[in-house]
Amino acid sequence: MKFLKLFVVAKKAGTVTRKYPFEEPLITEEFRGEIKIDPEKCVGCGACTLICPPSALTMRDEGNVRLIRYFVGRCIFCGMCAEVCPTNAITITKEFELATLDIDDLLRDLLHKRVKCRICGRPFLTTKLIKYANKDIPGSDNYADVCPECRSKLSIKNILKYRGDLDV
Amino acid sequence: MKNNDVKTLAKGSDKAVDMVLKLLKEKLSKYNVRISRAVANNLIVDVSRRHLRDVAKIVHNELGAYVRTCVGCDERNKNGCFAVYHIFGLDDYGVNVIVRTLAPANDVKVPSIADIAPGADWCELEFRDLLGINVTGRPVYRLILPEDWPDDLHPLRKDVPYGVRPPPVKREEVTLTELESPGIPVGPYHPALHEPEYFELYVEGETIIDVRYRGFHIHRGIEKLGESKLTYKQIPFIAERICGICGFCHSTCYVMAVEKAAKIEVPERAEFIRAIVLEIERIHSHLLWLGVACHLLGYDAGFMHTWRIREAIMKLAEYLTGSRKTYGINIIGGVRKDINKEKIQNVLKTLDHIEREVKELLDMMLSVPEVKRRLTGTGILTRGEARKLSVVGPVARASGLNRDVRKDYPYLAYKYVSFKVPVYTEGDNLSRTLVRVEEIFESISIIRQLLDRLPSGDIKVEKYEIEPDKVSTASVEAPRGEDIHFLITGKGRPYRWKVRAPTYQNIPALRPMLREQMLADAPITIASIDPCFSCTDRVIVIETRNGKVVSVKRINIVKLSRRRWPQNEVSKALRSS
Amino acid sequence: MSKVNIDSAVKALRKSIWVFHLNSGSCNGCDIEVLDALTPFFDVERFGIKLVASPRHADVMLFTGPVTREVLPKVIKALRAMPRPRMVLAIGSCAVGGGIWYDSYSVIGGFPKLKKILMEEGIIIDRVAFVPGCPARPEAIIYGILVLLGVMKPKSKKEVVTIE
Amino acid sequence: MLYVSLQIAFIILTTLIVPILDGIERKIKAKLHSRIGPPILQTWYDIRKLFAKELVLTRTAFPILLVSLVMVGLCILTLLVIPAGSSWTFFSSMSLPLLIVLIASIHSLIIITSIVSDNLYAIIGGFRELTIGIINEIALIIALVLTLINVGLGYSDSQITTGIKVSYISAVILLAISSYVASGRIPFDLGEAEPELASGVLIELSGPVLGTVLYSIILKRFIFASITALALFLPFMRLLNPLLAFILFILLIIAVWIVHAVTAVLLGRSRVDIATRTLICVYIALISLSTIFIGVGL
Repeated sequence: MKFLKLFVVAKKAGTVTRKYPFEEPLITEEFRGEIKIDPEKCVGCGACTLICPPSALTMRDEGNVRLIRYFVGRCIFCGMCAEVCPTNAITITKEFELATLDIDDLLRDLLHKRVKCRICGRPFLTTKLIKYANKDIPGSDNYADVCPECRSKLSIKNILKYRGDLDV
Repeated sequence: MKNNDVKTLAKGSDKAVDMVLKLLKEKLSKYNVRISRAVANNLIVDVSRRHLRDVAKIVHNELGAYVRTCVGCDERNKNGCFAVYHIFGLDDYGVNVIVRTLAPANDVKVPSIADIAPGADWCELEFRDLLGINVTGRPVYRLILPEDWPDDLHPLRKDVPYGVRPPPVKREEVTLTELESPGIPVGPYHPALHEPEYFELYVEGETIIDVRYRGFHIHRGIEKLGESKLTYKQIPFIAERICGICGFCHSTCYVMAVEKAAKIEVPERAEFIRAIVLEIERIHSHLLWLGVACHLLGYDAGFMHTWRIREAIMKLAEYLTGSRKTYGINIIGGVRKDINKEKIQNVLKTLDHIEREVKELLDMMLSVPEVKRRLTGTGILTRGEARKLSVVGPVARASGLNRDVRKDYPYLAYKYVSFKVPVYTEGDNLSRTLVRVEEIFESISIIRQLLDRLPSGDIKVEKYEIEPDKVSTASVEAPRGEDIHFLITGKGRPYRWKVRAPTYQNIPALRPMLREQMLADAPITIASIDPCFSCTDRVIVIETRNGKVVSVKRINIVKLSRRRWPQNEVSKALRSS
Repeated sequence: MSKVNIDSAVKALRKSIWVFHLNSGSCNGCDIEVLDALTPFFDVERFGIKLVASPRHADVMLFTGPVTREVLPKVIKALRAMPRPRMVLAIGSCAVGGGIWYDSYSVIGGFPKLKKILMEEGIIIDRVAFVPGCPARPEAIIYGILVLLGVMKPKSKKEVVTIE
Repeated sequence: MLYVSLQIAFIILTTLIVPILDGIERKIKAKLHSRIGPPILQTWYDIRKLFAKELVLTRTAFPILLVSLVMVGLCILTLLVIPAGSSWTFFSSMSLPLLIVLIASIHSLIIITSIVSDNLYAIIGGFRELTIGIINEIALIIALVLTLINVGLGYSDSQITTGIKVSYISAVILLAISSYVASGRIPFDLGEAEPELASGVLIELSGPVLGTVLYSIILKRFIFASITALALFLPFMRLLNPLLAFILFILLIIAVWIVHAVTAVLLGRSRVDIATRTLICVYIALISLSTIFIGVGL
């Protein structure tokens, strides 16, 4: 007859239902929700896109624009991106009310301007990334607006010039 | 070797490995084998194809090793061969014996050992499907890949690029005729299974006479993904998503395998935190199972109340790790989140609360007449069958096999705590329930001990190097049993990564369990192994007929029912009354 | 069905929503959260939501998983068996965007890709709501259903920020 | 005239309140589960929605719709035979066989619904219902007869005896058990057993057809609650004013319904062989007890 204890169990517990959405959800302070990328701080280096396990963060270069795209729909909310971000531009929020009727609503795009190479005119890094690099490595301004390809050509040229092997 | 020596031996220690090495050398002296030590508690036995069966016989039957799994590997770019690794576990010593056989690329076949060690049945078919290594001396059929998958394309071969996706072929569906077809898709979608899996139960009246399992609906190609796209650091997160219930076991298992291979010294504090989270996961999983079992027995009050109590554990998990499920705190070299004093206090408080509530609830639940009657004596798995199939976890422990990875292959911080491994001998659904129930309380006590002894220090090491070509294994006692990851390191990512989830080893045991049972008990019996198909299927699926669980044609069933039932049932009932 | 018809049909459902749970190869994480939403702490039955055992009875399909190759024909069958208006709640990263395995060899890659295949098969899906989360927590699922039924306005909007 | 109008009121009231009673049952269940549960009118909303849904005409939907409509009709007829708390006027010696025939046909119709279907689950469910049904129907009929013998199988009001005897109590217990079983609740809802049969007999139905069948099932539950209530109420019925008796009778039915609802929450689902065995034991014991009691005149 112990099964009658259900009355006791139910009475002790009372009604536990959280009346979400009319009441607060059951989240703790540690919960990891959607990430927010601070456009002020983001330099467009793409470190987050390399660590992101499901490729929810992707990077694409098109013309003079670098697109950092965060697709919430594929995000696994692991927060690794926030850990690797060199400028701490990524913060983990507690947002979980992300449901939409249109899948495009789940895209968060950051469009970075890319710097054109002084020599060949092809766009390469983002403006902000170059600024960020200059801040950390003084004296790199000289080559800052030269793309890696031209830069290596340039340095070879300079070395040769220095050694006097080449008439320029 | 005397039994006493074995008992006092520290399992998995260097001494134990040396003892096994000596033992193997002695036993295998007639055969041309090379025995070498690999990392940690692993021994590699290189054997030619000719002697594979003899060696397997000795290791499995004479030394009493359990089949842990077998792995195929495409090593053509290393030595021009395909390799097959049969992993045996000597529970008494805590040592793995990895039997390696090579099959040259122009003659890709190995002899089967499934008749010697039935536990190897599936994994042989698995490497046949995924790597195209033929197995001789046994019936073969496609197990893992979809039916429309081309015959000559083996996705885990290294020359098959990651992105390959042959277009789905419109299958000639073997539909039943208008009269026979129910017209409604039921199984693989069936309320008793929360995942798409397919059991064909052949029934006579209401008694099951045979079972056919068609699984691997959830094959997502995780191993290929790990070997060709992701990096070492990203894999813990995908490993966690092998299974949404026991995911942390998988990620722990993976990081442990890498750490062993790379000889990374993980800080003790991290080992404690991992063990704590593993036990929290076990409590949540067992409570979840208990609830589902109640639901399957039609006792919804039990379901609701166990899940109500479980909610506190879910909250606790989120509080400690940041996510309710798929915690995401495991990384190679340690963990990402620390536990502070305040958290310890809260955990202890929640545990006290849960312990009290679960006790009260179980008292009530197991006294419900229908629950008790339908659990007792149903779905029996004898000790002999259990040993033969090398079953793991609560299923093994309910059938009288004292197997627990936490004791047999000590890992993480389990060596610092004392706990009991519940073992029952009846092998029925009730024993499997009781094993899990007792484990809930053991886990609570383990967490308390671990929190009490939590050492201070770092929680991760950042600097490490992973050398390629190291063979390593790691195993974790998941809520459902032994989870084992096999790893060969490569450059930047694993060269071969194989996951063997506990359910993989337990599903074949369903056949003896379901036979001669009532149809009504099939759901609870299937559930009693706590199947986790997404674990099992990491790689796979098959099935021709559209889902129907009971695949006896309508006409037959009506006939059968008329002949055998209800008259039969009624007369039986009358007789017994 | 025209748009107006769907809207009114959806409105009629607001007080009684029967759901069928369709797992297309998910890891179980979302599935246990779906079950969790039924249990005392969240208790979706207070909205009149009931889990049914047959797609024939269903008003809303709770769709989880990235659609593996093997389940594809079965998923199509289950969706076909559902009476109109067919409403789908795609739950979790896998169902919304294909998850980690979105481009693996045995995965179709989430509901949006499945929808295209369904169109070819002539199966019309009247309305879909996407619920991100890995796994989506029970509250997120409740929120998703309310969005699907038009009770709540979705908060998420596409964001495009241009940085100089 | 009063009796006729009361009987009509009874039928109208019943058809309207059964969805609400089901809603109350769900609310009670939820409370015992420690949750809020659906609104009281939920079953009403469900049925209303089902009638608004698309009618998917499978091959068997039409016959099932017909059968379920007949079933609702039969249920209403049965309600006509149950005296609404007033007198034996409608419950003459002819009423008893009529009641038995009606109950039996309601059950066989449910079984027909499932056997007409192509679905295996529905067929297995149907056979389960049949097994339980055969045993239970016999017990139910014997219980009805025994109860009436105890209260004095009467042709008119005057023949109803009022004293309570031991044999009466055991007969009422038998009737209470068999009508609970007949109401198709856990542990005896084997035909719809969700875990193995995916709603069994109901699996193939949808929209308005499902709505009708669900409605007839709750009507059936009401009928069996009222049979138990009737057996409890018969000895006192004559003593009361018809209107008061009517109200008390309705309240008693609701009380029986609530007892049924609570019992269902406390138990788990049985299995067809266990259920038949248990029921046969219990029934044989109770029937022989009642017969002995009547024999010795207790």
